[in-house]
Amino acid sequence: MDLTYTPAEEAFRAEARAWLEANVPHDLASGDSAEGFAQHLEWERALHAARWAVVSWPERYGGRDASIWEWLIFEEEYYRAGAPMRVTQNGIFLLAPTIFEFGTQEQQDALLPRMAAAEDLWCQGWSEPGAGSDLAATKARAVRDEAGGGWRLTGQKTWTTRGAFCTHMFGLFRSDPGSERHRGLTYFMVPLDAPGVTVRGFGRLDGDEGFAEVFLDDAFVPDDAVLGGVDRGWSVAMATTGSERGLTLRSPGRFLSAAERLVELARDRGAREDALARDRVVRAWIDADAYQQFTLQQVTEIAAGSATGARSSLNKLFWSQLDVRLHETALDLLGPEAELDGPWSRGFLFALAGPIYAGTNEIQRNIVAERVLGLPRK
Amino acid sequence: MDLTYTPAEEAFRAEARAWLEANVPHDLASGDSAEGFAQHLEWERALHAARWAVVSWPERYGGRDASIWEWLIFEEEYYRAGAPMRVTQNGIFLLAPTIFEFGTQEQQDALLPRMAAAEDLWCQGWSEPGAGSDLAATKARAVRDEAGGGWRLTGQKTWTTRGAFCTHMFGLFRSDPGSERHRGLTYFMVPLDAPGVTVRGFGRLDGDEGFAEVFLDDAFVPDDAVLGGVDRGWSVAMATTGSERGLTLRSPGRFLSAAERLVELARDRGAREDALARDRVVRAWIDADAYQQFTLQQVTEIAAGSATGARSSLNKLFWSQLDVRLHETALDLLGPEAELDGPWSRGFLFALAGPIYAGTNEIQRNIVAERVLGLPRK
Amino acid sequence: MRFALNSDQAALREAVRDLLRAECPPAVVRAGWPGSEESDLARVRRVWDQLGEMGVLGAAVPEADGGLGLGAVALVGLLEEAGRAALPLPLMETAFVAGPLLAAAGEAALVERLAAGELVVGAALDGSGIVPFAQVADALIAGDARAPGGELRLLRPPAFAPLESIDGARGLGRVAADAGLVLDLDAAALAAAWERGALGAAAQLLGLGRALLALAADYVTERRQFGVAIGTFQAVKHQLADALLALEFAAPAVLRAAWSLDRGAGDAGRDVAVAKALASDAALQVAATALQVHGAIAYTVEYDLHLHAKRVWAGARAWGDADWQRTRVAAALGLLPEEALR
Amino acid sequence: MRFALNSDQAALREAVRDLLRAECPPAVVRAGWPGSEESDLARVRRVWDQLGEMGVLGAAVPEADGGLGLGAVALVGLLEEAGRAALPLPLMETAFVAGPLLAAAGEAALVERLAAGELVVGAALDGSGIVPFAQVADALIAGDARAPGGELRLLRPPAFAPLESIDGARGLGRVAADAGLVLDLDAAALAAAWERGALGAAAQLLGLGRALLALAADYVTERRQFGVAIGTFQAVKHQLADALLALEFAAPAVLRAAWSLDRGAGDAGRDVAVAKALASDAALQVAATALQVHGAIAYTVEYDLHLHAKRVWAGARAWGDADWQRTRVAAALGLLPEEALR
Repeated sequence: MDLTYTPAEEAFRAEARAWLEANVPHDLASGDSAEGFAQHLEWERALHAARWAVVSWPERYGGRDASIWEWLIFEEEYYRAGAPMRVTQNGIFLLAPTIFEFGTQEQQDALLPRMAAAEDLWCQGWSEPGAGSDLAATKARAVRDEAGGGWRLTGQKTWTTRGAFCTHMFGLFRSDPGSERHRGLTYFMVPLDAPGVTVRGFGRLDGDEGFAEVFLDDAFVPDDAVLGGVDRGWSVAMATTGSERGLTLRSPGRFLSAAERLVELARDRGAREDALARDRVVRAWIDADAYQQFTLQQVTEIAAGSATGARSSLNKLFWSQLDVRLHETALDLLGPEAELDGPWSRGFLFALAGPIYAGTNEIQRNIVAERVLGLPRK
Repeated sequence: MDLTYTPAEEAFRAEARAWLEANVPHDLASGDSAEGFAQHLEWERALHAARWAVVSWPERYGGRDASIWEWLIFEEEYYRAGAPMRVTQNGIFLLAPTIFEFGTQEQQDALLPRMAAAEDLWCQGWSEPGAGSDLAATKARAVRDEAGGGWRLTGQKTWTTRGAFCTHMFGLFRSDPGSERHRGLTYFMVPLDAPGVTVRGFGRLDGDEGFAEVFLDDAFVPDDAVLGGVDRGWSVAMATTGSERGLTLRSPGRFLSAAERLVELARDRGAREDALARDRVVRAWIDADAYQQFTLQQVTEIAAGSATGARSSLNKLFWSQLDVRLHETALDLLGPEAELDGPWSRGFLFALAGPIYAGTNEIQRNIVAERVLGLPRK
Repeated sequence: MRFALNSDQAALREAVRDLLRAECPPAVVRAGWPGSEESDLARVRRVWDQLGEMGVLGAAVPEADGGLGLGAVALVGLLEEAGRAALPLPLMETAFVAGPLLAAAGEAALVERLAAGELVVGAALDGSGIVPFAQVADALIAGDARAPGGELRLLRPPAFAPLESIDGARGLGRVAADAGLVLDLDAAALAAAWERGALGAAAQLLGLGRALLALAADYVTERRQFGVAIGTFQAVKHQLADALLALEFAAPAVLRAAWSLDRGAGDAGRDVAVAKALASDAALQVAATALQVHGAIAYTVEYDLHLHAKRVWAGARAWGDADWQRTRVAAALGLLPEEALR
Repeated sequence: MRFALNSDQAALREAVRDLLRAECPPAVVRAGWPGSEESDLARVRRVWDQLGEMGVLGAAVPEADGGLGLGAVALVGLLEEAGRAALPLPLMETAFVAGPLLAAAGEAALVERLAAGELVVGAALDGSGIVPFAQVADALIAGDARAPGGELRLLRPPAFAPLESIDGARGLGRVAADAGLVLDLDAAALAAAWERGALGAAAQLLGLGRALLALAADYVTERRQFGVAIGTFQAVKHQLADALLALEFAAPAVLRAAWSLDRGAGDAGRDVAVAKALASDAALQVAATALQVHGAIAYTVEYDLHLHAKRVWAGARAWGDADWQRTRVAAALGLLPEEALR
């Protein structure tokens, strides 16, 4: 047990903190609106230029070869500095780990540097109108185009966050027409400007055009758009969703900084005199702290070579519920001002999506019960 | 909308209150222990002698022909006076309404006066080792004895509250050997001193011998032990469980008086200075009050001829959860004294059974979802 | 003892329900968002006119002042219906708070116009100066009805700074503390106005909750995943059963509080507090559940759920949130010195 | 950064776990209820002797005073195992509180006997005078470690009035405020003893919770209703998943608090409060869930579940309940004046 960082890690923290303090932009428009997305892209490119965009990646792809501990430190500092959400997150935190695990050397060399530089902007293409929680019900299909040396994609994807602003999408397609459920699916990476692809943005609860539907009509992609092998998409996709549920998308830094802001709000709003509100503030702070400790333990296991597996569902349940409670508490403190458009009310609306995306919390509880506790499936 | 009682009802209340104040015994041992049961029987006989045992029954059976409103008033006064739990409750509140609905005139005349007088003491025989929540899995069987003019009962019943102290049991037996699930069951009323019947008491969480297993080995009962018709036991049983879940077993008076005692405890224990404990006390009091209002509305509907039906599951969910929270809050107030054997710790243990018996709360939620909200079963 | 509306009250409620079902579908709720693409305030105002023709707007005004003189018991049913429809106008504030208040203040001309449907009144009596529906109202009442020696002011024409809300239909405006003219009201009238607002808010929350629960129950019956309707999953069933439980036990408390108010019972304030606390918690729970069982579709503005959910998030915190109301109950139970309240 | 026990610590914990699994099955827990039919205190004491032989009893005593000088990080794992086994003796109070306390008070002879397994010590430092395990202990420490200027007293032989508890194994006794001899301790030693007790209680609650969850998971896998194992029902699955979630997020907080205590970190008190608050809530939740998914069988004394559940209900409220601990955290976050605490 040693909960201290090494001098080298502390130096890394100091460097990150100094750079962030000097460079973090404030008051950007929402990254899920057209105007804000452009502002966020500028920030992403500034991060990349200073090699802070993908710290844990190899240097040749734009990273710093940072250890997983350094990555955690960077995330802490990033949110502590009040830096903007990462509009590149679905690429760098979800697709990239999957490319590192399943991609060919050529795919890695071609895709990762452009992703790091925010030249290619990736969105997810998991859900379909009839396949939300039930990802294995995927109907969008891929038909082999021998002559063209690739595949023809047809179908509809939906709930694609920032799809209207991105350049590429990754997702599952049914490549074996006779297959059912988890079998016969292939994981494709699709340029959204390919002929036959149409993107329609639509509005989220917070008013931003943050969602998109993506229609594919016989859209051609070459063979190297396949990640991890034809008809083997399910296990590749599971690696991506594991990242989404687990650590990489939701490091503790984000919740620690939100909890600190909540404590500040409580001090400002006289919660010293309101024991009920104060108790909820403390609960939220404790939960953010507990998420940090859980993560440090988990990263110790990962660093020792253990796979997180189904336990990433515990992360997802915990952070999604924590995020909702934390923002609800802020709204309670704000009283009649709670309904004003502002960072806390927007944060609340954003948090509400947490128990739904990346596999609903109902699905996560099934996974925990069956695969961690070993309860019978049928 | 008129939430006042008539002068006649108020007079009834005054009479009940006066009698109870003069006669309620205190400091009885637990009614679920052998010693306490005898003390409680004395009380039941005193109630009967003064015609307070079964106020809503016809006078010829020992009651007062009281209206449902007067019954509610009596219950309020009963608990307000701190009177003992009713060891006769499974007879007078569960079996009796079923006898009134399904029994023959002969059965009513024979059984009800003895029940009212606490001469016959009834326990339930629903659960079996393999049939708890799943009552339709009943295996205990009834075989026709043509020669004897009755039936031979064989099987095992369990979780029979106060079974070791009672004289009679009611429950379901499979009378059609080829039947499955809800069909082919018959509702029998069984004297526990019949040859072939063995009763074994065993201990509950609170240390009392409050449970019993009842073993039946070819025990003979005559034809008039059948309530509501051969092979028609399921619908008869549903009437009894409706009473168990709904109003008759748990009138608001019990929770109102417990909530008032909780408020007193909170005042004594300085909850004025502890906003968190105070808030939980207030929540419990509010819930008891809400249960009272819900009941008044429900009784208005019943008085107007509406059947409560599946909505009795709402009662059961609400009072069982309220009872647990109310007692938990009392233990919080008691601090280090919470674990001492006393009325609050015993009440807590008793309350814990609420979400389990009379159909687990999981079953009740299924019923509410399917039969009140109309969600699909499959 | 009879815990139910009488037949006149039930018939009036039914009529309002029918009117709103026909005239205030989700498209009209969307039309009530000032400044949105779908905004059509004239269309919304036609619903108001019809409510005026039914006599609903002056319903709580005493007969001597030209109203119907109906009590809170009759009104809460109507307000629940307004909540169910997510009516994007301040029916509660106008009919249940402003009507009796202006009558008490001797503003006979205004009362007449209000009852005729010519005066949409926004009101915020919590001292925040943030008034819902300011952007669509013809007059505003603002001030602090809870503060000792508090006063209320009438702004006409309303002067306010518009505020962006997460719920566009709330049309918020901020008013200055010294704007408008002080209404001539005694402390009892102020207190009564606050109780009516809190109770009316509770009634609206019930209606909002019932609409959300009905939407959710329909959706999970239709939506299929894993080869079955998702309403067959126990996790979905139990969440919706718990949501119904919360609503069904809040509803009688609202009706009882209305009866207490009408009787001028000593416990009326406590009963209103119980009602608002239960209704706030129930509506928040139903909104969270409805959103969760819908999944992603509920998270879009194209789907109707948010029209009600956003109203719940605002309404649960308005007119005293559940914490505040429970503190009032604590005071009534002798668990708090009265002075500790404001 | 390394958030894990080292191999020595892990091995010691494993050894204690193996010992208790073999020597402290439910029958031995029942044997620890003084005065019950199954009571056999000599049998329980043999487990204590074996813990003494392993060096566990003097583990937290400084090496200079004849102990192993192990820190809290090593100890909390052992105490979690004692909780898992529901060991019906005050291992936490003796090894983690009394050992270091008596050493600090200069009671060398007692420390030696404690480490050798000859001195079972019950302790209650909350000022209530209600001491668990008084009925089986050889010495008691009682007093108020939280009050400013508080003091602790040693009772030997213990003098107490026995009290009936809902959990017979707790063997409660009430001691008089002026009984025994005052221990020679400074304020820092008192405070440290309280922190160790709170942390030790948290660790035991984790172990109790893990045992209850394991029992529940096994039961629902075996028990069949409606033709299937009840563990296939989503309502059962989700309750157990939530119970695990609570435990899994409390456990790292306990280990971190131990590390903070060992380092003498300024935040140690806050970290202990976080740990005890989370562990108390988690254990209560798991106990309620385990009872519920079992149904009626859990409600009998013949089944083993209550042996752990009753310990949880007592332990969650001992050494500062979750409310009290969160108030300490509030103070540390500047949300409360320090003076408001006791």
